[in-house]
Amino acid sequence: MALLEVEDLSIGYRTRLGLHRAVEGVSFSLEEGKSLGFVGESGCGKTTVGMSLMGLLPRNGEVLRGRVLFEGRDILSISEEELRLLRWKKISMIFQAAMNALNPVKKVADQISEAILAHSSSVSKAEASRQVEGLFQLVGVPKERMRDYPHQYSGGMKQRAVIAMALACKPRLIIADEPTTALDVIVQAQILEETRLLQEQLGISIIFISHDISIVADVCHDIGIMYAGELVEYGSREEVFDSPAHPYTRALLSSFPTLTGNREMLKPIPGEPPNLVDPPKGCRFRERCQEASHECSLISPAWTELFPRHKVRCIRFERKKGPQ
Amino acid sequence: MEIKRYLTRRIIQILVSFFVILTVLFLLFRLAPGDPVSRMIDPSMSPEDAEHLIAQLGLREPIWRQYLVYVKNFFTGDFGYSFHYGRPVLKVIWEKLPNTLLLFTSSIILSALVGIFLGKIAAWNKGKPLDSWMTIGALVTHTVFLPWLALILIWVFAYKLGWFPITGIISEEIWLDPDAGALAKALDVGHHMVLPMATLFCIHFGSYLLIMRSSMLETLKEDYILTARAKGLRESVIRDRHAAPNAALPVVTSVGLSLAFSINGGALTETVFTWPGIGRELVFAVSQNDYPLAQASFLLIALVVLAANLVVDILYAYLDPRIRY
Amino acid sequence: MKGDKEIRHRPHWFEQFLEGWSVFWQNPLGKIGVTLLGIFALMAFSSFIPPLVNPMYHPMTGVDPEIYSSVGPSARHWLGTDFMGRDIFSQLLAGARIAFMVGVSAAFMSIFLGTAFGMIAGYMGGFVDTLLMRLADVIMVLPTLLVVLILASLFGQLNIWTIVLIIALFRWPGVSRVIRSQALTLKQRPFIEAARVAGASHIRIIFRHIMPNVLPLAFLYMTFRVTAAIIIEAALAFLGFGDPGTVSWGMMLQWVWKTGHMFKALYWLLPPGICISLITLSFYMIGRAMDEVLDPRLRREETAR
Amino acid sequence: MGYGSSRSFSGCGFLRFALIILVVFLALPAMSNGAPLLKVGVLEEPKSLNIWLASDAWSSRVLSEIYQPLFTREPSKLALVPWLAEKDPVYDPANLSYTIYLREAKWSDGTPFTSSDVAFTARLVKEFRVPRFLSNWSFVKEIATPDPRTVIFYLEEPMATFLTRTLTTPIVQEKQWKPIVEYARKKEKSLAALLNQKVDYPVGTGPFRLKEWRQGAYIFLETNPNFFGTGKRIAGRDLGPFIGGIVFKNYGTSDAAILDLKKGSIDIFWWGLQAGYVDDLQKDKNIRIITNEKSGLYYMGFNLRKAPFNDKALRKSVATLIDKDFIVDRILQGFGVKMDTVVPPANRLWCCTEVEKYCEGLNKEQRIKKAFGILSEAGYKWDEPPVDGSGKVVKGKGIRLPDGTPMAAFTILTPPADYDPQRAMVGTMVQEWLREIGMPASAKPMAFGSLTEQVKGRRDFDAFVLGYGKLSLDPDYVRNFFVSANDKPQGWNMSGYNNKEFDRVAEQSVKEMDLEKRRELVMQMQRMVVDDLPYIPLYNPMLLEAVRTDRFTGWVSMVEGVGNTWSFCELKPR
Repeated sequence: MALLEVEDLSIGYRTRLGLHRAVEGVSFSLEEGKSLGFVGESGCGKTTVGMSLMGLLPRNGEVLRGRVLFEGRDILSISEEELRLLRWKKISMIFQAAMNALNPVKKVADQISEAILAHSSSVSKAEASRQVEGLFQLVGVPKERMRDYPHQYSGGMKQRAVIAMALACKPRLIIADEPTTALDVIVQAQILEETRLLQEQLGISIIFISHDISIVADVCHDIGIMYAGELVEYGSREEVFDSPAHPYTRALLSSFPTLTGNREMLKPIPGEPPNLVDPPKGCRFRERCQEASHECSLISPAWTELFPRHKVRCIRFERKKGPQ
Repeated sequence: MEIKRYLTRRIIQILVSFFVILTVLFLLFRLAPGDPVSRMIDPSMSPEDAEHLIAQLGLREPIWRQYLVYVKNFFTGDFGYSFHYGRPVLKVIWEKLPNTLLLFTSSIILSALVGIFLGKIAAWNKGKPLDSWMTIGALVTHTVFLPWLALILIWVFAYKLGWFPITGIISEEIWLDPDAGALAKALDVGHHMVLPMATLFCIHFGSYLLIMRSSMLETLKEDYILTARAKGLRESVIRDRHAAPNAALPVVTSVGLSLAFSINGGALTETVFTWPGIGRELVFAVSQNDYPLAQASFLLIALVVLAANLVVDILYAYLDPRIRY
Repeated sequence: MKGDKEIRHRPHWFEQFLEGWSVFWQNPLGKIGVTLLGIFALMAFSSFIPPLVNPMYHPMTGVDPEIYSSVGPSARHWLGTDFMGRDIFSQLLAGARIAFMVGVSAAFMSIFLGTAFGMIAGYMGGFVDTLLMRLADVIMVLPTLLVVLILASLFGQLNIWTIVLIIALFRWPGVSRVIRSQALTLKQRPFIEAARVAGASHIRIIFRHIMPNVLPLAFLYMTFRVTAAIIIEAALAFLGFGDPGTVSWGMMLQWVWKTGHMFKALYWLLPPGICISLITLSFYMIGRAMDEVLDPRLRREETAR
Repeated sequence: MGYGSSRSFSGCGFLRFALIILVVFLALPAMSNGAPLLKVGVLEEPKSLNIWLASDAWSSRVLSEIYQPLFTREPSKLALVPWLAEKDPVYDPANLSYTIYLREAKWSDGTPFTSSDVAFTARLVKEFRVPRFLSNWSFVKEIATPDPRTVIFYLEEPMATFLTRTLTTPIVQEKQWKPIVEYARKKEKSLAALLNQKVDYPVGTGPFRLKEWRQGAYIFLETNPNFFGTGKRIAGRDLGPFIGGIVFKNYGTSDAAILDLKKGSIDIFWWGLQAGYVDDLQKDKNIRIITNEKSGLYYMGFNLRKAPFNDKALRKSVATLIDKDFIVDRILQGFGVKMDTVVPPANRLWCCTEVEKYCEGLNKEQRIKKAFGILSEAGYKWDEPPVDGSGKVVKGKGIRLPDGTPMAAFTILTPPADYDPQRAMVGTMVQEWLREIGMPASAKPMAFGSLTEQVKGRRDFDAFVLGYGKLSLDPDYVRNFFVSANDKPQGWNMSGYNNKEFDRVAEQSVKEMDLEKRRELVMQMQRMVVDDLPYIPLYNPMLLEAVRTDRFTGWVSMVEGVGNTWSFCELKPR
């Protein structure tokens, strides 16, 4: 059985203007020790999905539909206290904008040992401190810096500290939300590499959230492309990266430089994502899609399985396959 | 090294500010109409005697010489003699200073603590009735007219219920009683302090609550709060250990900034409750035209505010590790 | 759809105002504040009526020919009379007028000074900036009430306009700091650069380009200054240093306190205090509600991350 | 105290705290040593116990129980009686000398009181020119002390005030003051050095001596075991003191003091009550309200040196327009008397009753008509006269002086409301009355110091309302206030009154040693003043005091109130 199974997850935010449907009918599953990447522009709902997996939706957020099965338990229906115990112990998180993820008035080591102490009452403070030391070693931060405050760290060190923190309770799943966005390219590459190695060493499952498809492609086994709250393409790294099917995926691929790729090819995607309070009927990408036809505005595209581990939601593929 | 340089700069700034206040005050006091001696003479005193007294008090020398003497005296700690007490001004103030500090600091600290605590609770329960009631309550206590509040407290707790004395700092019954111990005397002072302190407390805790509440709301939006929650920490731990310490920092600054405002309130409270402190002494000296006393109390108050601002800066640096000047 | 078009024809500032007003009015604080303020304004306007009804209702000089001491509320005197037989209700109405006068004019002056100094300091920078801001620092640490008190005693009894002026002179630094930082950021904006390149004079840039952008903020600060001015005037009058020719609420409190009526004449002790407290509360509430209109950060609380 | 009662307050820690303190209070042991203490509520604490500096009411109150004069006034007839002196002074007109025999008395430190103390006091005042005291001693040429119990004063000229004023000033101890005097003499500013000397424990001859002064709270005077009067009968009164001492407790506000008086925490509030308190206090059977007349003068003064008030007719019309009944009934709430001359009616010996009463018995319309008559006769004109053709009173407008120029706006200076609400209010009301006839008057309260500077120092003013609450019983001030020699900066003739005839009579009065003859001269002076009106006498407030009667009996009423040395010496615990 998969470690994590998400079925038909829909999430909305209540706002002044109405219900903002941030995530619509997202389903996926993740095996133990595997990694999955979600890619999309900001506001596409990928972070919301990540947050919902930990039960950390903002106050005005609400799960409208769907199930999230973690180790076979639906974490959407368990109590707040059970959820709290589950967090970090089983599922931890590497946050976007690591500089803000650390409390500025607490020492870094304390913030990590705090997580350890919160989840195992048997661990003494000294023991927790030793564990933190080990974690620092693991992520490559000099242990002399343990007693420092976050603002004394460089960006890369902070990111490493955040990773160390995510590993503190030896979780089974880590959700990494834009872990490297704010870092310069060199450090970014280092961190990604280290993350990948750690994941392999420790056998942890990772959900990787990024707006940069090349990063995800470097690290993940599977990739999901999200647009305007919906998953539009889903498949193994090789499939999605090497033979993208959805027009949006292709646009994404051409709008980002790869770490090694050349920059001349870059093309921004024209237009803006639709308003999700009142989402348009039919395909949500159609207004920005160069290949859109009249039909796209009438029918919401359904999943089309291109290969056993590659599916897409685009009417063009439905048409190709549909009438067979 | 950095902090040393910062401190030196701040202290120089404070000295300059202080010198400006010193000079302006001198000019105001000398240029104003009114005669310090006129209230010390009765109908039978001859004009020659009056003139003699004026000369004796040094009020007939050229103004620039008076100024030089004034500055020199100030830096040698000589504020002159109070016309009315006939004693060095510094001694008069020195006797009143502890009373003011006792009332003022204890009420500021208490109201800051309570304000921070309640502001935290209010922000945590944002949108619930508890929050609304706390916000409205804080607004009301913050804007209530202080002297009037003092009178109402007197009316209710001293007049109707008779629980507290309305005036002064001690009761002579206790202090004249040879059997009364230190505890009884301390309790007596505490008993007298309740109403004035309650007045100052009411005025201040509201603003601290409001500042803490909005600061806390800002803080709760920070990523590290999400981190803390994701870490599976208990809500109370998130609130008290992660959000509150960060949110309380602006309150510390506001205590410093609002000090001038608080001192106005302190003077009013001391006057209404006859608390023998500097604020009341200043009001009194001003109405008696006791120049040296009024001048020195005002300077002292200005100095205290300036120094307190410095203390707040240092405290802030101590509390917030990000700030290293 | 038709309506949409009409709205588009409205000038930009008006639309902005409408939007601001709707946010303001949604805020319960703003609603309560405006309502309270409306009541006080009504009181201030109707303060002219009682003396017309009967000279004995003149707040300062009118006395009831049959009453020689303070008596409680009656049909003839809705809130009773003071120790000389003057009507407390008409004094209360007159007090509302004084409070508005003092509050609004002192606030206006201090905002004017603060905005002017703030813009000049922020725009000019350098020596002017340092000088003005140091001056602001010095003034800021002085407790205004005590300063006015000292001036009141030195220069004899102050009349109400002198008090207003002194309050204004000592309350501008807070505003000027905020305006200055605003002006500093505006200075970097392209349109200011453009104006400067186009050869606009400093005065023109300050008044045409910077001022319109800092005015809303200045207006917000004005509401807080109004409360400060009202409180200082009332406290001054309470301590006996107010303008004796005017009937202000602080003065009424002083009378009830000094003439020994505070324990027996609750009908006289309560109204002025409640009025001072409520009028400051209403301005404060309006200020907070306006803060929300002007500071979109506070509005974002409820929208998605 | 049970759990139940504290639980009823639960949820409010503040109240619980209060309750705990109350409980502790009830458990405190009651006072238990000797005769009970008299507790006196005062408004402020003394500024200083240095008698040469202390000019405020509160210091005088405390010091008057410590330092004693040679002669004092007895309460019933206000006659001078020997106090530290043993018998009446012996006057020798030949060499202008007074011989005084001293009582056998001791200072509170046990050392004997001698004639050299008296001589020392007089010489100190003269040498240092001590303000307030100098005028009493300046005419004393020489002092001889033939023996420790005899003092002879040689005067430079006959002086009526020697008996009434000089001999009633307090005497200080040579032993205590000699070192201070020697120190001060060496200083450049010797007077300042003397005045600024802190006196922690004043040594006196009075019935009480200082035991403890806790700044900001109370002053405790204990009974002086060396008091010369104890057990004696002076002026027909048996003196104690029979109480253990006096505690002066300062309250700051009348409210607080009155509340404590009602609770029984003090036995007397030694300060005039506001009329507002009277009704409430009268309901308490243990509290007695005592009304006494004051030796005071509250008046409106004019600047006679310049227009418009250099005109007697205008001053008379103002006197006519002022409604003294309104002032006494409303502003003073009935607790005061109208004054028609500059000597208060309470001072029966010196008060002249046969003077013109300008506004007596007139209503508002009559007053305006009468004033209109006076002014019209003197040549004043109006654009719109206050009395129209049909004899109806209307609002006057555009008053013009006899020379045809419009009357310039003038101000009536008054003390501020915090200093004396009544005088400030009188100024406002006078302004209104004068405006009715068209005079451009405006009342302007100003800080007391600025006011006296303007009136006495720069002498640049139109009119003012001032008052004296504590005039001496000797009427020499009538001379001081109006004699033309005192019309100079800081001089006491603030109006600039200049009348040769008055000057002559006044100088005669001060040298006249025969009481009846002097009295006639003083009456003559008063009539002149009331006719010329440099001052319009307005009112003399009554002194209202409240005492508790449940702990002590024997309060002695006197012109300056019930709080006096006689009371404190005669009070007996119940």
